[in-house]
Amino acid sequence: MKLSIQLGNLVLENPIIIASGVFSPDSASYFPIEAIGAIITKTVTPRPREGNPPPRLLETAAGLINSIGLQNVGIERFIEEELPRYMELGVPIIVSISGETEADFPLMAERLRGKGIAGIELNLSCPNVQRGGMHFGRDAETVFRIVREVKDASSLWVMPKLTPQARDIVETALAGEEGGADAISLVNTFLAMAIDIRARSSRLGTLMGGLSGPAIKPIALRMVYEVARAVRIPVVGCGGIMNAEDALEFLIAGASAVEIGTACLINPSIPAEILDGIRKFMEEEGIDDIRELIGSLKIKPLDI
Amino acid sequence: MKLSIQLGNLVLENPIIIASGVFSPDSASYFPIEAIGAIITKTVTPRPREGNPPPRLLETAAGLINSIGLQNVGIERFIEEELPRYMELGVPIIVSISGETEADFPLMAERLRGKGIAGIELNLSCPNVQRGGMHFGRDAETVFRIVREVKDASSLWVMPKLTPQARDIVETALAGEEGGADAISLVNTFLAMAIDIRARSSRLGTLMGGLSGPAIKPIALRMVYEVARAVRIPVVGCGGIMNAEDALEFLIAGASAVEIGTACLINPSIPAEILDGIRKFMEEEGIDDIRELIGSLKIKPLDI
Amino acid sequence: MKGSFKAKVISKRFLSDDVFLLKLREPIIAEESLPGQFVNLRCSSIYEPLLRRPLSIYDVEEDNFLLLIRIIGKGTKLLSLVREGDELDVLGPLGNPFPYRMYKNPLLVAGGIGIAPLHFLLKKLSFPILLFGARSKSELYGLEDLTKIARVIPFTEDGSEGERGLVTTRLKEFLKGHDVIFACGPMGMLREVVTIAKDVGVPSYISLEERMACGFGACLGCAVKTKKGYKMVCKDGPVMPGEEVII
Amino acid sequence: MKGSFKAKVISKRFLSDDVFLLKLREPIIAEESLPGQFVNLRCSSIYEPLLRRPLSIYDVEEDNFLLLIRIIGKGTKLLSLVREGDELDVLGPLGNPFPYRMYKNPLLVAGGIGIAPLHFLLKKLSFPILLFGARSKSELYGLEDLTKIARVIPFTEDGSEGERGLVTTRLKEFLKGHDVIFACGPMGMLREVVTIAKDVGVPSYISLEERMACGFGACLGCAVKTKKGYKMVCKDGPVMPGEEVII
Ligand SMILES: Cc1cc2nc3c(=O)[nH]c(=O)nc-3n(C[C@H](O)[C@H](O)[C@H](O)COP(=O)(O)OP(=O)(O)OC[C@H]3O[C@@H](n4cnc5c(N)ncnc54)[C@H](O)[C@@H]3O)c2cc1C
Ligand SMILES: Cc1cc2nc3c(=O)[nH]c(=O)nc-3n(C[C@H](O)[C@H](O)[C@H](O)COP(=O)(O)OP(=O)(O)OC[C@H]3O[C@@H](n4cnc5c(N)ncnc54)[C@H](O)[C@@H]3O)c2cc1C
Ligand SMILES: Cc1cc2nc3c(=O)[nH]c(=O)nc-3n(C[C@H](O)[C@H](O)[C@H](O)COP(=O)(O)O)c2cc1C
Ligand SMILES: Cc1cc2nc3c(=O)[nH]c(=O)nc-3n(C[C@H](O)[C@H](O)[C@H](O)COP(=O)(O)O)c2cc1C
Ligand code: FES
Ligand code: FES
Repeated sequence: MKLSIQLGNLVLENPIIIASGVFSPDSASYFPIEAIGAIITKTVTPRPREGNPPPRLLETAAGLINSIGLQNVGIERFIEEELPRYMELGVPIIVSISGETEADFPLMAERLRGKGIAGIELNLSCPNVQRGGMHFGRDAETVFRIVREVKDASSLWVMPKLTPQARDIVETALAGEEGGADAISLVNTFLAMAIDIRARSSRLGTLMGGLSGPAIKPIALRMVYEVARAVRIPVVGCGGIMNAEDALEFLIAGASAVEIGTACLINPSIPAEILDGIRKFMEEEGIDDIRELIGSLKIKPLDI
Repeated sequence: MKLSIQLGNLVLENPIIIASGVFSPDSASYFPIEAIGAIITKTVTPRPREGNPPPRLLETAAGLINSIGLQNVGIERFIEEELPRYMELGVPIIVSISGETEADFPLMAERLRGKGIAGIELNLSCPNVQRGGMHFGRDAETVFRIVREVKDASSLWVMPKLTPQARDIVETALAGEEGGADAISLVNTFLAMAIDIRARSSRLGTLMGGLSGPAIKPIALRMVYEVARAVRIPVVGCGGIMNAEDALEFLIAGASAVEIGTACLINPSIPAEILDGIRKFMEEEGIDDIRELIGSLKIKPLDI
Repeated sequence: MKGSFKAKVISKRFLSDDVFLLKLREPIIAEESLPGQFVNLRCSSIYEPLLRRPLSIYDVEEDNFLLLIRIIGKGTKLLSLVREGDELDVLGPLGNPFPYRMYKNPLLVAGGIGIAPLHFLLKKLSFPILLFGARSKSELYGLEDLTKIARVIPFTEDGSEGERGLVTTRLKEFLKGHDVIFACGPMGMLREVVTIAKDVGVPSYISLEERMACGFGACLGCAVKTKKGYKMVCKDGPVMPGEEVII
Repeated sequence: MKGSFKAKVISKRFLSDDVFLLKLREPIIAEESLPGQFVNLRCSSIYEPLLRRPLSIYDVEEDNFLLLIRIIGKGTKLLSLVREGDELDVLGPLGNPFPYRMYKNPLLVAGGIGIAPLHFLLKKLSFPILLFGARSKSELYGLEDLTKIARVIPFTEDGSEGERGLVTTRLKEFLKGHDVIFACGPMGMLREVVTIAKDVGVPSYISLEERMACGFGACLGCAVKTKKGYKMVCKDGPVMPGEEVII
């Protein structure tokens, strides 16, 4: 049975990728490393960030709002202290990066050259300090520019991660492709709120946070379908994937691989369970190569 | 205790509005009519529509995807047969309308003049036949034009209902305000998908449907907050409101009233339960006028 | 206002691994229900599952009504875990009953769990005859009790009880002398029933299933195609004339 | 790989209307747990509640471990409904224990349900002394059993048992001769404990709570402010030096 997939020139043993923000080298012992196709690091920024004030988490109906605030040690310490520990795991490591300005992205990409990483994911769901805090991923043009500059600055494999707050998710994906992206991943969390009605204030330490988990799956799946249909580069689907069936839906919708976020927090052995489930499904359906599944959705005439 | 609220020159006895698509005069006996501030009709279109092929419903994690396809008898039969039955209920009736082209909207508004209705809600989450099926509500300019033409065509109270698929929900709301809207309502359902992994086809009769219910609440609440902060006209919040606490969150975020959709399907007596819950909360908090709650969210300095 | 009821669980009895009878106390539902109608039940107080679940009324006993439930997903699984004394939130009775008063000599046809509404119907008829089919004996739910109140002709696909074969194989024969068919069961069976009824020129009424949200005609979600356009299973059905439905 | 365990429910016993003791069988957790550590438990197999719930280890008995749980929301409510023989998905033991081996003469201070980790700690100490406060007698969970294994000085706000007043009112007095405080309870109490400990110049270790997702340091969600920046309650705590935490 062939589970290996290709994302441009990045070949993964299987399509299960750990999404950014739910894994750390310290917690590696909780994860079934051998069942993981690739790991995306927690997003790294140019300078260290202490993160947002608590509470940083809030459970909602079938969802989780987080407001971690990109807490991280900054790219320099990351490269020195954390990256080597990621690299020891023996799994392709994709480093998630984010900047405060557009110029930060290529600079960071340069710093990551020659480190043996599998590639870079661009986290575009963060505020652009130069543009009044608007998220980089809102505008297709900005995404185009960032991707192109990153590709120019390094020969690394690059995958922009789209935000569902994009003005137009398909346009944004196309812009990424045009900028030279090797693959596109989506979605990041949905901007969300929850209010303490007695205190009349946010139930998080910040006003807003990002919604993830099963609640968003049907929307994420639709966006992945739309983007996969529009671009020619591979798409990595993400958003609310909790089990093998969810993962298969994303593959059938057109994703070449999937990222698992929230589900890893609830059950870190889920990557192995999902992979097993996919194997079992392929067996039952007589499918030998997982690539047969990718984009296999049948469209009824009425839908076009 | 004052529960009455104002949406421009439309005064409602209380802020609980039945959202479009979850009520019919035939089913009125299931609803606590006396506890309802206003009822929005199922969306009416210029011509009759038979609706989408089944299955039209799919349950997701804390959500419901529907693909009803605007089944309705068309504006003429609506005015003759259905509207009188709505009017008998003794509750302000807001007629939801939608067209296939921009020009349909003012024409329909004209037909609704002098019928004693409280106003019109513009359902902009439907495909614009002239623009390749793109939803009217995607673009701020289109919304501006439709609202203005409707206002020009009739003196009726008009409230555009924003779609979360808008390129920019705040811009779109501002365009509606500029166009002369008396209030803004949001959100309609989120475009969503679900796939039958064995059949490799949509689990609905159509490719996509609209996601509603508790799953979307945190996103809807954020959008309502953003819009309420930006416009000066009243905002009506909608999306996943299941109980009094949810409704209060929307009011505190800045909504002057709330629309209840999915919750009515699960429990048609919910409008009364929500109203009771709001009353109890106000009592406990020593709030005499519900308007004190509207937009009472406290923002921490860090959030601005 | 027709609100929902809090019905108390009186008893729960398993008829097989995955099918059980639930007896609920609610005098008004017991009083008003007619054969073919259903209730719409919340399976939990949280949002998963979000929607109610439609279930046919299997029987009525004084102030109680009974449901025959097959566990197929998380909602019915949760229902299978209720305990005596628990309260369930029930909306109903909903939908239209079998028009049994309009006919003299109906033939009833049930497939598997489709026996639920027909069981209740049987009890209202004088000399009922029921063709009851299933994959095997264990899926002829409540067969023994049924034979006490009706003439039952069982069919099983594996031959473990009654005749081997589908319930529709000898339907034409059995139809002789009957002026209507009332049927409930899987789609394939219903299709066959309707075709045969049409052939013979006897009216048929079939009880349909479709995913539901409200159950009372508000959401237009439970559409089924008919010769007169889409109809709602919850309000125009679940019992519909076989000739009208396009299935 | 440190996967999660399926722990079998051995017994459930209510100590009050809303507090119960749950005994679960899982030899590895029972073997490895130290006082102050916690487990992260799934309350249902569906997505509501979505996240696990962190609960301190109250005790260990052979292959079993015990949790003292107060029902405050839907997760703990679901846990209160488990039955003997059910299996629960448990991740643990997690977090850092009280550094009780480093000190000779600790004073333990518990508030209400905060007794949970301290109960386990008591059993590891030779001559333990516990100040145990609550609103009233009924919230001094397991008081009787505690007196068998420790010198317990109870405090209640309403005077229904022991001294009337907060557990911290006479803390300074009681501190004499002790070289450390180990405390768990509501935030207000912990703040007071830390202040007094600083005044007297005795180190304190407090067990903190924060909303958690993973419980094993991956999500950076359970941050608490300390003099060294944000620390994670699940990984750097839940037991932390009182002097470091900014609360
Ligand atoms: C009018 C009416 C009367 C009914 N009477 C009975 C009855 O008396 N006894 C009984 O056991 N069942 C009856 N059903 C079917 C019952 O409603 C479903 O089995 C139940 O809703 C399944 O819920 P679940 O949460 O267990 O399964 P889910 O987790 O919702 O679904 C499990 C699988 O079954 C499919 N499914 C769910 N609901 C239906 C449905 N209504 N039709 C077809 N497929 C479905 C889903 O797509 C999914 O694949 C009736 C249905 C209707 C519409
Ligand atoms: C390390 C650690 C150890 C714990 N040990 C125990 C223990 O031994 N026994 C015990 O009964 N409880 C303990 N708790 C608290 C317990 O985790 C919560 O009570 C539980 O998660 C509540 O879940 P719920 O679904 O019942 O409530 P929810 O429905 O999630 O919440 C109900 C209300 O309580 C608030 N809340 C939820 N979780 C917390 C929390 N962790 N801190 C503060 N407020 C919260 C919510 O915001 C909400 O207002 C511990 C917590 C931590 C972090
Ligand atoms: C606690 C938490 C932290 C996250 N941190 C990051 C991050 O640092 N960078 C990023 O690109 N995405 C981050 N995400 C988003 C996830 O990678 C993922 O895109 C999102 O959660 C949707 O997928 P899911 O529903 O499977 O979680 C985070 C998500 C969670 C829940
Ligand atoms: C079954 C169903 C039918 C709907 N039909 C309409 C409609 O005709 N017109 C419209 O504007 N919105 C329609 N909606 C959207 C609701 O009015 C509401 O905006 C949306 O469901 C979000 O709110 P909720 O989460 O409270 O349901 C429909 C929703 C549902 C669930
Ligand atoms: S289920 Fe809503 S109309 Fe039938
Ligand atoms: S709960 Fe995830 S880091 Fe503590």
